[in-house]
Amino acid sequence: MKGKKERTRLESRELLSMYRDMVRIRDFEEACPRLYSQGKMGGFLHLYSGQEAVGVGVAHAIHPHDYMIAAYREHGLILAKGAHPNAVMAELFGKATGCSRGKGGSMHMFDPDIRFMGGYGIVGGHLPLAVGLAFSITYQGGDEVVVCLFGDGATNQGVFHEAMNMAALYQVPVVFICENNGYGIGTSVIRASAMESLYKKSCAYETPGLKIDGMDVLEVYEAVREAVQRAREGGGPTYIEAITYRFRGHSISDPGTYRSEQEKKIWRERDPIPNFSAWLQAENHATAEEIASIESEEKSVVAEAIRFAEESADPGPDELWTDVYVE
Amino acid sequence: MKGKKERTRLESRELLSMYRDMVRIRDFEEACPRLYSQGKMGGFLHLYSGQEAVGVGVAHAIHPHDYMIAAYREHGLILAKGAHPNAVMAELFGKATGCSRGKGGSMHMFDPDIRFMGGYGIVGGHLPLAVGLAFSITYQGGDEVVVCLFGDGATNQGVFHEAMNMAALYQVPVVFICENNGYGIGTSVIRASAMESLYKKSCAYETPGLKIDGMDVLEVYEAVREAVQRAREGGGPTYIEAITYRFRGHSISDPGTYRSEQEKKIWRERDPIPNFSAWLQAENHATAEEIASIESEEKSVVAEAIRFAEESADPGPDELWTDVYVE
Amino acid sequence: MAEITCREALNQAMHEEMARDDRIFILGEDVGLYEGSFKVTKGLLARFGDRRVVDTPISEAGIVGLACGAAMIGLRPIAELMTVNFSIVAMDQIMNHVAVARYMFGGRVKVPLVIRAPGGAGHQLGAQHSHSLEPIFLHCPGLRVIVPSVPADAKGLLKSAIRSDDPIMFLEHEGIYGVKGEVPDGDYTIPLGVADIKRPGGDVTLITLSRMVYVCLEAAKQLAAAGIEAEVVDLRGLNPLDMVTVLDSVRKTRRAITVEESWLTGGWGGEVAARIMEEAFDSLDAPVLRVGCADVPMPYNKKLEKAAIPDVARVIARVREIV
Amino acid sequence: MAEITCREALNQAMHEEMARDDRIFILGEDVGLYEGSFKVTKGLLARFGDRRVVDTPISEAGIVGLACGAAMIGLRPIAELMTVNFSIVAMDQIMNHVAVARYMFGGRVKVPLVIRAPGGAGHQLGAQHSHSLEPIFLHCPGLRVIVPSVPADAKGLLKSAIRSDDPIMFLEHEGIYGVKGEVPDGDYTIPLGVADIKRPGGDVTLITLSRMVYVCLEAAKQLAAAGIEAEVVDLRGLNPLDMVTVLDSVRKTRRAITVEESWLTGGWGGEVAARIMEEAFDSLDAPVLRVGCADVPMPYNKKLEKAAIPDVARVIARVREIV
Ligand SMILES: Cc1ncc(C[n+]2csc(CCOP(=O)(O)OP(=O)(O)O)c2C)c(N)n1
Ligand SMILES: Cc1ncc(C[n+]2csc(CCOP(=O)(O)OP(=O)(O)O)c2C)c(N)n1
Ligand SMILES: [Mg+2]
Ligand SMILES: [Mg+2]
Repeated sequence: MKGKKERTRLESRELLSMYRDMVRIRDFEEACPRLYSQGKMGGFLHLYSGQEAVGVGVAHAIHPHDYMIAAYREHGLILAKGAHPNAVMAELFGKATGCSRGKGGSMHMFDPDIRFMGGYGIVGGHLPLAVGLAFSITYQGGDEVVVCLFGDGATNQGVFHEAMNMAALYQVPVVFICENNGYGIGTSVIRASAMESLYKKSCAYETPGLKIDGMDVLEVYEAVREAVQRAREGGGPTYIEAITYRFRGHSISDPGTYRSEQEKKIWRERDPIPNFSAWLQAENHATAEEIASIESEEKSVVAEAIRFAEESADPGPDELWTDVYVE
Repeated sequence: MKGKKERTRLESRELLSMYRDMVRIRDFEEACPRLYSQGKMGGFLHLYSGQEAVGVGVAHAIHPHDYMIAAYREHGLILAKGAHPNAVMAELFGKATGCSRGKGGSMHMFDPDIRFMGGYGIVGGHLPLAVGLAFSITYQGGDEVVVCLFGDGATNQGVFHEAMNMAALYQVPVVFICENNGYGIGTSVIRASAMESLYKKSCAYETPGLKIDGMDVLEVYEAVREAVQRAREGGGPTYIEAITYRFRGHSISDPGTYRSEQEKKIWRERDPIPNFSAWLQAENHATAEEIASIESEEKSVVAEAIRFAEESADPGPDELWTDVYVE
Repeated sequence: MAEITCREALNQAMHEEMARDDRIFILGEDVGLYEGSFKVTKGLLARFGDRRVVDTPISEAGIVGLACGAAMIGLRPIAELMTVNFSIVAMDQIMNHVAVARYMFGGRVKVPLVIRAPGGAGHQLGAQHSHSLEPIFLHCPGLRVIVPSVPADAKGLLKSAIRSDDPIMFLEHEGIYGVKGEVPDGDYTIPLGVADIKRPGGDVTLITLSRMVYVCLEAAKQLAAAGIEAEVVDLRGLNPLDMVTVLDSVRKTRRAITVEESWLTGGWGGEVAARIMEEAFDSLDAPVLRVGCADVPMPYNKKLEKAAIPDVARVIARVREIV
Repeated sequence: MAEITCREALNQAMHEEMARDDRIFILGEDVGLYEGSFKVTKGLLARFGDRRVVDTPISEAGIVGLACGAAMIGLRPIAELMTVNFSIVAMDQIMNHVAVARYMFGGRVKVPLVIRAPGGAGHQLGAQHSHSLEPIFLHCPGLRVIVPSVPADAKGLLKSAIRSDDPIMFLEHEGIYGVKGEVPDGDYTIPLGVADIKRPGGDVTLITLSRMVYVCLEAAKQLAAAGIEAEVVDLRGLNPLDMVTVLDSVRKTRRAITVEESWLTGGWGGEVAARIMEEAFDSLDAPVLRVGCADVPMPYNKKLEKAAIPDVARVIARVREIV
């Protein structure tokens, strides 16, 4: 966190709520590898550890009735948006109580009640959907905004271009947030994108683009709040690049040898959670005890989520055939 | 044409050759509607009338061994590149002597002998192929360059983005030339692209972009020559937007009512052919007689092409089954 | 009953449905100001304005994806793809987003979306513009596939499609927009997934859809002159697939031929033929035969194109093999 | 003969062919530095350098299009799509460019291109990552479709594919990369389009490919214990489609079942079943039956996924219906 001076007008309560969310996500994610290796979960498992400041900063900058849509690295995002950890963990277990009823899994979390409109596994594929959500809002005269999160790799897909153009053309209320964690699997940003500064890609759509520190929850919060406000007032889309890092491999099966120990160490030092904790205490937003009690409460939340998921039932065999069609 | 002062170091001979090509293309294109209505041709028919300065300027700025690849409005382009008008006309007639043996038609002209690598009908679809041609050149250590032409509408397709990025990433020798004729069928540029200045779209790829007057063959020639030279020397891609106008509807079946008479009139006054003719004479590159004799020679060329096409045979019935596979 | 063209029937369906329900909007390339490249959306912009009739860039993936997102939270989009050939550019949005969203999110969302797309061959449009992609969409669970042949069906089916809560590929044929037929007055719908016997007959069943219905009807006419009565079953779509009507007919005639404009190999005829065999093996007096497009990219040359596309003579020849 | 995995066999094929011919290069996401997300391209970058082993952005259409253009003027690219699911994003480049270029340009160009793509279900990857798209590519003239099941075939077929002048979809199955088998020493190729009888038998023909070969072999083993001898025909691809081997077998056994991992409806089984009926109707003692994936987007839950994918029990149950 930069400096010690007052950096935000947020109240301690809100700041601690942010901290709680970040801790929850980290604990949740760090519990997964063990459960995965026990065979409780299957498929891919793309963890969010390291990127918490982005998701939490975004989620706190929007209203509950705003929409969020994301790629497959979305456990942390749906949690930040307000999903119950039980439903997210149950989804990973493939249980009927999961937020996608056990049919989606790690990559396809969904919860319309909190307006989390899905995690998607085709890189870039959900960007046009985000434009459609925003289009629908304008059409229906609503004042909601859509935040759409995706990785650095997605910016090289054709649909990124089409979605950016259409959002700007129709001036719909969407904020595109690129979580630049430096890599698309084993390929670093500069080996995949001719333009290294990803935020500049919005230049082709007359859309404001900005780069922010994705390890600083307050910087994320402020930037997204401003963009969301502009969108809500009819000012059209914004494109934000949040510089961040994933502490783990691309997915559970990635040894991650393409990143040097040195690089990982530098980023570990920028871990958004202890840094925020230190700042909260230095700025007198919280005492060490308060921080500790949040941390211990969240440990229980995750433990409870695991218990819930364990005890929940699989979808019945008939579920194979339901939900293909409405009619 | 701007001013009267010496604008080029090209010799009269080359300039007249350009003029001849432009006249040929115009005559060729203007002969088509009648032949089409007589049922000699079928399918779509996208004419190039009005855009001749682009194709001819480009073709004269490159070497014979450089490659050209284009969309479906390519009769003028393959002619400019050096195809025999007989083969192009025969292709429109669907004859076995056509440059694509009667299997391609108006949208799919092809001639490897002159390194014209095809006309393609899926908007934007050929851009990645252009990158591949250029990639192959670099791979094989050649010094050829690829010029890739497409319309304004194509710049909104996802593959435009992917091709621009990959060309810049691999620094391959390709020059992208957007023929901005103001419309994609009935949709004007500003109704389809959030960025009105199409040449600026290259900003997202750290690729030089420039706008030129596509009604001025010398301006086209100079700009492309510079870009091609840079590409040939390993300097990577360039993106050029040539502002032009099609004098006819989108295709033979388009009444073109979405364009005002006033607008059409303004552009008619900018017709690249009479303007170039006047300039050639004013600058003493040609006498009125020389111009007239080029014009009459080209009339015969097109007449001969029609005769050739008429007299050529259809592909035999077995041709239905050939060319699907090599083996 | 008025006599109108397929084009008018489709146009009426959209006019009427859009007037009925404000959640319906149409988007696509040149659907507004230009009134559609086949003029199927005529008058819609003038009547409903540019909030509800939305011209788009040439961005098929963007169009389908936008429609999908809009459908997920309350709208009922009609996305027109200028031709079905361009659906291939948007295939990922169709197959991996539109078709699966409801299922992979555990039934917690619906995607009431109609993707309208004209297609088919016959106008010398060549290899990239002559597709009939019914078999591909048939192979994609989550999508409905509706394919009208006559004006009355076109109108009634499009209205049902628009009112359905499922994503629907509504595949029109460029070659029949101008065909006229009687259309019932007033508001009516035709249920999705019910085949229609366009001509009854007892000797052989011709199973078909889209423009090939006309080819089969003409073949049936000529066969009748030779004493063979062909029953022409217009599937009117492939999903839902009305095997009840097909099997009833085949059990009666004991002989069947599928006739499609898609490529023969991997076409929908194989699916239908296999199902007939599975369900009615003992009723068959002869193998189910198939007629389809030559397995080649469509050539431009007129004669070659004609040779590629199934015609009356080929249907009759196939019938002669088994009757 | 050495015993190696399918992964190693494919890897060897590329090593050997790239060493033989400088025109061959490989491109795709993470094929170089990362050595492939399934490690099939292991060692290629180290050996051949980044001129010939090219990491790309996540731009499938760009990858396939680049490969197509490069193939048109002298190179022989191998494009790896990280999984076949992403071929859908590049479908227009595959169907409307790669497949048709030669034909629509009158045979004046060739596109010697291999598109390698792992696919298949079984690892709880859900609706967007579990495709078997063989039926779609089968339906696209201009493409070859090659699908190996065992290491020896994988190596020999990939070598033939690389040497072919036609564009080839080379579809691997993620579930069999680790399966071991004997592979001939030295350079050898297996002709494209020749099916292989993986187990002889006289009572029923199981027609299959890819991972389902293993399912059929196990079913055949269990059936043998019950006195039923199943012949397992591994098609090893769908285009060219070796109907000679299939029909020979069916004329012998008089009963056949197709077993595929693709969705049943519109799958390749329908094509093969229909052809058997057309060519060998009188040899059939029972309808050709089909086994395929449940017609649903693939669910994540392990039990549901298992229920969706064909398994030994389902194959045996189908056999029991007709033998
Ligand atoms: C269209 C497509 N191509 C390839 C993949 C395989 N894939 C999954 S994640 C990934 C990397 C994405 O990187 P990025 O967008 O930076 O997101 P991150 O994983 O870093 O969060 C790739 C290539 C895919 N899922 N979809
Ligand atoms: C992918 C795709 N979408 C739509 C079309 C239909 N279409 C053909 S030409 C055209 C307009 C293209 O405009 P532009 O790129 O400006 O080229 P111009 O015709 O003006 O030369 C459209 C929409 C197509 N051929 N391909
Ligand atoms: Mg990344
Ligand atoms: Mg244009």
